[in-house]
Amino acid sequence: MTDVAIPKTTPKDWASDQEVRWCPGCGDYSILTAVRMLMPDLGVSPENTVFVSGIGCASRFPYYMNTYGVHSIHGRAPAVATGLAMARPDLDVWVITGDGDGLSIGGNHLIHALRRNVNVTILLFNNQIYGLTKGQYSPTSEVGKVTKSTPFGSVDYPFNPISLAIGAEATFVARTHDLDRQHMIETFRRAHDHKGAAFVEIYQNCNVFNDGAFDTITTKSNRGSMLIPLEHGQPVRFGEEGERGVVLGPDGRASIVDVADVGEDALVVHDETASDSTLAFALSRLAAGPTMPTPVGVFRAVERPDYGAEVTAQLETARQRAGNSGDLAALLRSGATWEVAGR
Amino acid sequence: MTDVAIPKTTPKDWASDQEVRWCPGCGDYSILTAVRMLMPDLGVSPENTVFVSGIGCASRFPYYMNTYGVHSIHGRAPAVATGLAMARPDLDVWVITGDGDGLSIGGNHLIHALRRNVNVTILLFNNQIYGLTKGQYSPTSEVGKVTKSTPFGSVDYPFNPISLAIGAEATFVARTHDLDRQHMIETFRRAHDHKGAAFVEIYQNCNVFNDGAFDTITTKSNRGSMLIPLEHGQPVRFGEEGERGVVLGPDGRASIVDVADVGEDALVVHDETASDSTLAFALSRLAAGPTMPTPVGVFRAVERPDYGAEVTAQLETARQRAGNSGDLAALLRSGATWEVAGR
Amino acid sequence: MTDTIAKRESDPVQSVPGVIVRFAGDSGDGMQLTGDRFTSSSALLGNDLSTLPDFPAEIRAPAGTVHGVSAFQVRIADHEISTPGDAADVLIAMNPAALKAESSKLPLGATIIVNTDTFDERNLKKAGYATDPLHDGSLSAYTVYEVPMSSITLEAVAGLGVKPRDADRSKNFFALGLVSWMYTRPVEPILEWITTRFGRTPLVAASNEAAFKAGHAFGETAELFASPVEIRPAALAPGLYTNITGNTALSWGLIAASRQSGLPIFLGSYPITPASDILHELSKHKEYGIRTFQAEDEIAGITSALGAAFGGHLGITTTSGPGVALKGEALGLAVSLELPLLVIDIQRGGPSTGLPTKTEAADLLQALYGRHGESPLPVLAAKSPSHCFDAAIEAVRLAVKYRTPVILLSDGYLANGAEPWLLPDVDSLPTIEPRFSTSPNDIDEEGQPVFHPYLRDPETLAREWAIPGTPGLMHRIGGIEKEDVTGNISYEPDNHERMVQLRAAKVAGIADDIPEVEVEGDLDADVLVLGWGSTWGAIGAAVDQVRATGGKVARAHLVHLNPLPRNLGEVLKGRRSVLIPEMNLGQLTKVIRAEFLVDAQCVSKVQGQPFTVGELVARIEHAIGGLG
Amino acid sequence: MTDTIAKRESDPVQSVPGVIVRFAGDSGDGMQLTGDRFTSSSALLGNDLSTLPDFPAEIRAPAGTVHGVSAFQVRIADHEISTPGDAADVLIAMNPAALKAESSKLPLGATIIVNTDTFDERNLKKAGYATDPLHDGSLSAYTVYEVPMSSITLEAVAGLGVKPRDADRSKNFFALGLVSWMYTRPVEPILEWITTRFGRTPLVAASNEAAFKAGHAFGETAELFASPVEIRPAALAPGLYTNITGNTALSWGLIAASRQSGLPIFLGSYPITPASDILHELSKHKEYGIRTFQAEDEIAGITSALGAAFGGHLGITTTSGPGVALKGEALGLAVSLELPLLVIDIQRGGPSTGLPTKTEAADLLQALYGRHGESPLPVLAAKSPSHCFDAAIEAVRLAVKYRTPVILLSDGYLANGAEPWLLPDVDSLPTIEPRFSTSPNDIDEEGQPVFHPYLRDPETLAREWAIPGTPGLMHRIGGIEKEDVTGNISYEPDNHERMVQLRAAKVAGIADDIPEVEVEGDLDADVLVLGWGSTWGAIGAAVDQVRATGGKVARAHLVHLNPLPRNLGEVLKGRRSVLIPEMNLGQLTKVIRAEFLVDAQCVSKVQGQPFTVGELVARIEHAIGGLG
Ligand SMILES: Cc1ncc(C[n+]2csc(CCOP(=O)(O)OP(=O)(O)O)c2C)c(N)n1
Ligand SMILES: Cc1ncc(C[n+]2csc(CCOP(=O)(O)OP(=O)(O)O)c2C)c(N)n1
Ligand code: SF4
Ligand code: SF4
Ligand SMILES: [Mg+2]
Ligand SMILES: [Mg+2]
Repeated sequence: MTDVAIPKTTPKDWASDQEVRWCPGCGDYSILTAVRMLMPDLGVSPENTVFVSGIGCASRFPYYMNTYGVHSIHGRAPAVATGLAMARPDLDVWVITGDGDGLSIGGNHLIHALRRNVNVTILLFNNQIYGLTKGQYSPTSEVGKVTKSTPFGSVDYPFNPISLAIGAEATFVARTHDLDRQHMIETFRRAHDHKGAAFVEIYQNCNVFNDGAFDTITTKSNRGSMLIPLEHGQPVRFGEEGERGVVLGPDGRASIVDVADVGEDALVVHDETASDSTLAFALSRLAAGPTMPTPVGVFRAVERPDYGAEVTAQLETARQRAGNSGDLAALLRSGATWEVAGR
Repeated sequence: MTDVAIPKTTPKDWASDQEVRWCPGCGDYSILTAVRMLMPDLGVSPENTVFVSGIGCASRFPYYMNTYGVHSIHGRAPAVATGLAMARPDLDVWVITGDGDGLSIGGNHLIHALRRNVNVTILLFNNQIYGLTKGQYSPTSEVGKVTKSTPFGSVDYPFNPISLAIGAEATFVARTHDLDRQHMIETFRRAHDHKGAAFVEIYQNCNVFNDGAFDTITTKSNRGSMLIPLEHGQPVRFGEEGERGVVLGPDGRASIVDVADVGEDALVVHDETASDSTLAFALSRLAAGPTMPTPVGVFRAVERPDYGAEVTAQLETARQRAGNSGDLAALLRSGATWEVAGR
Repeated sequence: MTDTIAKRESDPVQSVPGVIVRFAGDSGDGMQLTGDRFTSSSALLGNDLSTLPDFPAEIRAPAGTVHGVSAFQVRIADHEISTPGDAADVLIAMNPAALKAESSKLPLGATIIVNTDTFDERNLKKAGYATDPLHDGSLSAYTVYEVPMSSITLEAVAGLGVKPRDADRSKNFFALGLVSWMYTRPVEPILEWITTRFGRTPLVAASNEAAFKAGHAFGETAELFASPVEIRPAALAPGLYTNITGNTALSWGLIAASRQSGLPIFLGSYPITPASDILHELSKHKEYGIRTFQAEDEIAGITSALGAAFGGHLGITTTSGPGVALKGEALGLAVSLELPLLVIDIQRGGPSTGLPTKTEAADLLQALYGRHGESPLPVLAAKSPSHCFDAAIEAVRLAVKYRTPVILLSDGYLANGAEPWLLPDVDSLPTIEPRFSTSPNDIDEEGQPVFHPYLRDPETLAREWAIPGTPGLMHRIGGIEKEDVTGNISYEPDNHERMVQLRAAKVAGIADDIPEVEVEGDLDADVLVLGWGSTWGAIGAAVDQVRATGGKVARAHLVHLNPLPRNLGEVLKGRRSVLIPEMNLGQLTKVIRAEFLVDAQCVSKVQGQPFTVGELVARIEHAIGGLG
Repeated sequence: MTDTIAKRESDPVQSVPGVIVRFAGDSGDGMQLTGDRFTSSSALLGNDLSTLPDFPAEIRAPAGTVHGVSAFQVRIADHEISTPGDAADVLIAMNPAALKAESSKLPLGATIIVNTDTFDERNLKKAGYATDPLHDGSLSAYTVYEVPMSSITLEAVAGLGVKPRDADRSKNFFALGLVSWMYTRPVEPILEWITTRFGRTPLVAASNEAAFKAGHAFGETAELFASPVEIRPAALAPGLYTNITGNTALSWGLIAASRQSGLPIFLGSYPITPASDILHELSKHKEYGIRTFQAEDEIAGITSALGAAFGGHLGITTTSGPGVALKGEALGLAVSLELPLLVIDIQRGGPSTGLPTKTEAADLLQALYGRHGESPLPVLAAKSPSHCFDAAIEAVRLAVKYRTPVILLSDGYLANGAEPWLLPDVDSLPTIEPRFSTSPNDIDEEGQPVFHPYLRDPETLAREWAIPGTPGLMHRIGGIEKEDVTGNISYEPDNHERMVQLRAAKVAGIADDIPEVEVEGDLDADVLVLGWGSTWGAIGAAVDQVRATGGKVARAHLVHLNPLPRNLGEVLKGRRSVLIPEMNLGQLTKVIRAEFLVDAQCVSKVQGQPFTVGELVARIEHAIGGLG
């Protein structure tokens, strides 16, 4: 980012001229809207913004943004983005991925981007299904799920993307969902502003192949009792009246209690900046799936040097040490040389 | 495994006729010895045992065992073993991998094998270096490490293999090291006996490219003060006299204290069977690298259905439901059919 | 369900030899399902048939757009046919976009049935029409029937309690009813199918049934249409038939090969269009002892299958081009391990993500050469939907007998296309012998019995295959070069060369174990058309057509692409012209030219669409005229 | 350090035209280092030279075993040479295993120097000797010098305070000292080098120095050897020289290409033998603005490089065959994105893990065809260690100018082999213009200026390249088929065919931008030897030798393998025999046969070892005699 004043934009300025091709009713639309609405607020310009995606319904996202964009191949977006972000620390790089793209075929690139803390903002559209290939189960689908490839129910125990990201040394981890635009916008803003790799899991409804997967917790009427908003520095509590809360047991386990039973002081106070990632991890274990009270918001946001910046700094140091910015002729002469005289 | 009595074997019966080709002094030798010594005790036979590996110094291991073995390709051993263990639940399948093989190129297969809980015993030889390719840093090398590929020091933040495995829903997670044969044997035994995926990180010295990486904690003289033995049901304490211990803070964080200061009752009691994986995770965060007091032993050992068994059970159910074990002629007629009469 | 077709009791109707119908509408309009039903009821009538589904990569592309049009073409005939036809006789266009996308492909004089309810300004504009084609005279060369399908459907389902938006979803059944009436298709099987398929949502079932009946009744009463016509059963070889797509036939072929070999199937696969349906089909049939594993990626798909093969299972992986590109390294390992393994590539448009739902046949060179080092393996290609069954069995036979990975090529056109299939007698299928090793096969230096995994059958050069669990035969294999016979690691120069040559000779030797290629048509013609894969139907029809009009032409079709049949050089020799139609830029052509130094020329089409017969006829006649 | 060679002041010694020395010992014996030093000091003397390191895949294979032997062959000459020589004149065998592994390759009459201290029963047995070859007469055809290297070394370092085990480690310096004396190599540069290299461990430095001096002194005093001989400087073209391996030259070529194009290097790479040294070399030179990224795997290596290329950097990935097999899918994406990208494949023995440390050239067909769909790209191959520099620049030039991924092939022999290199004038290197787009390049339907990323240069067919950060040129690209010009998603049949053909035409058109292939030797000879890659040196020497004895033969060598030089067909036409030596089973041969319908024959060697001149001479003479 530069110091030059960025011209003011509106959400429309961030929309490309391409027709959006998702199924009518798909949760992807509302995520797109949230991102387009957020962009003018970020103080960045379309030409310095790049969306990189893999393959899947979610991964069509870049086509719909009036920015630079790469719709790459299945699972590889974090790696493509890593190269771009390292080469061009001046850019804002976003990764758009799905639960199949990012956690199945692309799981390795994802966890490595997180541990390295590459300066990218990763939005994982988790619809717990393979949309684009017409409905197979994914690494986040629940055990027993009947899909085209599991007619007798899946026997695969799913990943918890938040736990996985924390286990992979992520510095920023958050969760939001497609039915709450404002929450999405705030979460994406935080993710964007984080230096280093920011990972956001978005519960997203695929109304064709996995309709209603998150209804138990995300619909307006259920949210109050089923979503646990994480707020830094605040005791973790939820419920229509804030009547429930989260405590940590002597073994570190987080569990849900009635505040009336334990008193507010017994509740765990959320600290997204804790240097130790155990608290974030404990909170990620509260819900095994989107049918139980589920934390949303920022689990973890800590500072660690950003990869691209570190790499670039090494270049600078080397330039200063060498006192030249690469004299080719000197390089060629850097080994032992000898002269053959003319005859 | 069958009920037929397994003939008694000795370690020698488990050694193949191939000459071991590691560098003199390599930590791999002692691991090999530990495994060979353990095998006769396990009540298994060589013909029902398979070692599967990827590529790297560590991955040469299968050649030295008088069992079935596959020395596959770089990073893919967990996937090869998954297929084998699913197809042949009667076999004992071991995976041998390195920190590069298992966590760099093979990271995705590893975490998926763990979440699925495939019945394999995974030994990850962590020497924090790429041995076979002559000394580049690995995903477990510490920040700042100078290697052939990082002449100015690595800027990659490393994985903590234990945290990663726990974040990936592993049911059995343990750590041991190459200087303590008995500890290795006991840890491997536990891992082997676990139904499902068992993950063991072994600190292993590469005396050619990363000599002494673990000396601070693993040598005989340092062990007492630097290794934190985890024992199920016991308060976590260590030190020559057991004078130090581990407590969990109100935010779940594990930290080291003088027992004299807090009293034994304040120490956290290790529970490897806790259904919630937070405790295991908290313990895994104690040491960021093998230069600080480091827990060894079994972090986590919980029961969850084993993947191959589940898959096989679905086959059985389907057979019973179908009332046949696959009548091909019936299958061909299962759609709409019509007869064309002879003319 | 087995039906013997009884002559229908109805008024004698006029009979036509065949018709090509194309249903087109939004991706959400259910055109694939409609076409499929029409196909099935025609199958039950004993027609020969061939289908061509054609849809976009989006699940439900935006309604009303040209790029979102989904089409299904089916040809039914009272005689043997081998293609879905070059162009439709009848187009059902559910909206302006469908008309726009499809009408230019129609021959003059074709019939068009449009759903007029969708021809409003918004839809016309979305489809890119400046004026309404129904009124601007631009369709004057066609017979156009304007039917308000949506509104009649709405009326028909009124009273069932269906919401209007849901009711509109039944309009494809209206269309199906109408076309069923036009071609006197039986009503009952479709009604039965509706009941079964939508059993869990009775309202939907009722609504679809009502719409279907309304469409049928509309045909009969509207007096808009000429009398219905009949297409008599085709004089196919006697026996029991089913209508089958390539992917189903392939899946069943694998199940048959498993039965014939006694090796349980292990399928390691990662979903990808257009191969996913094989994973779906096989995962349904667990009672056949089939393990299906949806792997985390294509590499885990193939390596898990290889692990299972080491364990004595029939290791299979299914994918499309991008997946094969990822499997290259593991394929090399399989070549080195010399284990049976089947890789199935359902080709689609490339390069890269390309055209995921469109057909192409441009993975041949990748199949032959897409690995590092010298890593030869057999490559086969299926030639028709039902032939996928036989091709699967043959591929497994070679893999098992020669201990080698085999690549079997199919494509999107075969995968989704359907045709009637005369069910084979399962008892006459070939037996496949795994011949596992059960005891030591050699003597070591000290005279002790030992097992050497790389000892070979002198005839086939296949190595020994001992599986875990076999006492005394423990051994280790890997991707590093192995010593001949023992399989131990060896970096010895001469041994490496020997092993490279042994692996090559083993695969080359398979030529002795496969049928010679047959020449059909005018055996000694100057012009020979050499084909492979799914071009089989179109080439056959084109050759027939050329010969019917007096042209002299021969044709031969390859199923085995590596090694090539022994007699192929002989077959090509002395032709003035060898034409190779390929849905690529000339991949087999390269192989043939290199192998036989014959000036073969590629007839190339790379449009994501199969060849039409007309295109091939033109090129063949050109060649006969000495011009190509 | 620049040294102008002054005539050494010493007794006049006998001069010989050249010698081939081979150092052989355990992998832990430091043979590579010893050979390297001998080479360097010969380079400083102005000799022409060529090296052949030859070592096992294990880091330190068990001492005393034949498979653990590590060898380094160097040929030094007072005239121009192009190969390390077919067989050694002098073998230094540090132990029985080394003698066992190497002696059979020696020509009769060769000199063998053995370290007798290692010839004990245990070592003899380990090496597989039943009797001691030094005493059983089996070496009677050679001149054998028995030198107790270990014990003299021990004595020499006694008093320095080195532990006996560590002292023994210096014995390779003893050998180096001895051989340096035999061939009158200068002493000082080696001593200086020891000081620098082992500066941090003074004891080791002192011990090595003592051993080296002891070896030198032993030669002078032992009266065992004939007088030392001299090899005069070669009459090379005048200028400044350095001794360079292929991998270093390649790395420097990339740095040069970065300078010439103004594009900073981004290297995304995963370590693999024998390519890792390029990663190592480039990561040392950050002052040139080079970013090196050790990726988690090969796929991340190439895709990160592609991401950097999208960002306007020079995206490069380096690997060997197994890595290329993994990069196929991403290469297809690069073909589709039409972005510059360089993939460097340092080939090694395959298939699969194969022979990681041995050379081979069997990845050509993979480079040409190892992707799904029609995905053409330029392929080049370097021909000598120093030529890797030029080849890298040329590969980058094509990649940038034509917006295309390029594969550059080298191999283990070139990678690790060294030769003197006349340093080029950096100011005369070609300029490479990235020509980024900076403003709209087209007009949309409404007459507004727009940027169309797939608008092409009519001459090169290269597309526009606008990089992020450029205002107003925002655009999206991906692997789905794109509409011509706009780059928007398109499934349209004709557009797909057009794009397939445009991509093919763009690559094919590069033929107009590369030099014609040169024919050397007897231009009109019946027999032509066509080469590619690292066979260049051996073919040249063989052709010279055949011609020197009166045989008529022509040769041509390809650097550009796709597209092929325009005149190649002409060059091949009318030859009675076209021979293509390849370290594979005939991969270029296939391409040439298919392209030109010429009956070219492969001279194949797949042993993990380069061709010897003798092998090629025999085959050429055979062909000249009308027999091949
Ligand atoms: C290499 C490769 N393998 C497989 C596919 C097929 N494929 C496309 S998208 C997809 C999964 C999509 O699931 P997800 O990432 O969850 O995205 P969604 O469609 O649900 O948004 C698969 C398997 C492919 N395009 N490329
Ligand atoms: C596909 C592929 N990429 C790279 C390599 C080269 N390679 C072999 S082993 C290895 C890493 C070894 O490190 P690790 O797994 O830690 O094993 P170690 O040698 O340290 O035991 C690499 C990069 C390879 N053989 N195959
Ligand atoms: S298939 Fe599902 S995820 Fe994909 S566009 Fe349709 S509704 Fe959205
Ligand atoms: S390089 Fe290191 S890990 Fe490999 S064998 Fe040698 S000491 Fe062991
Ligand atoms: Mg999804
Ligand atoms: Mg390692």
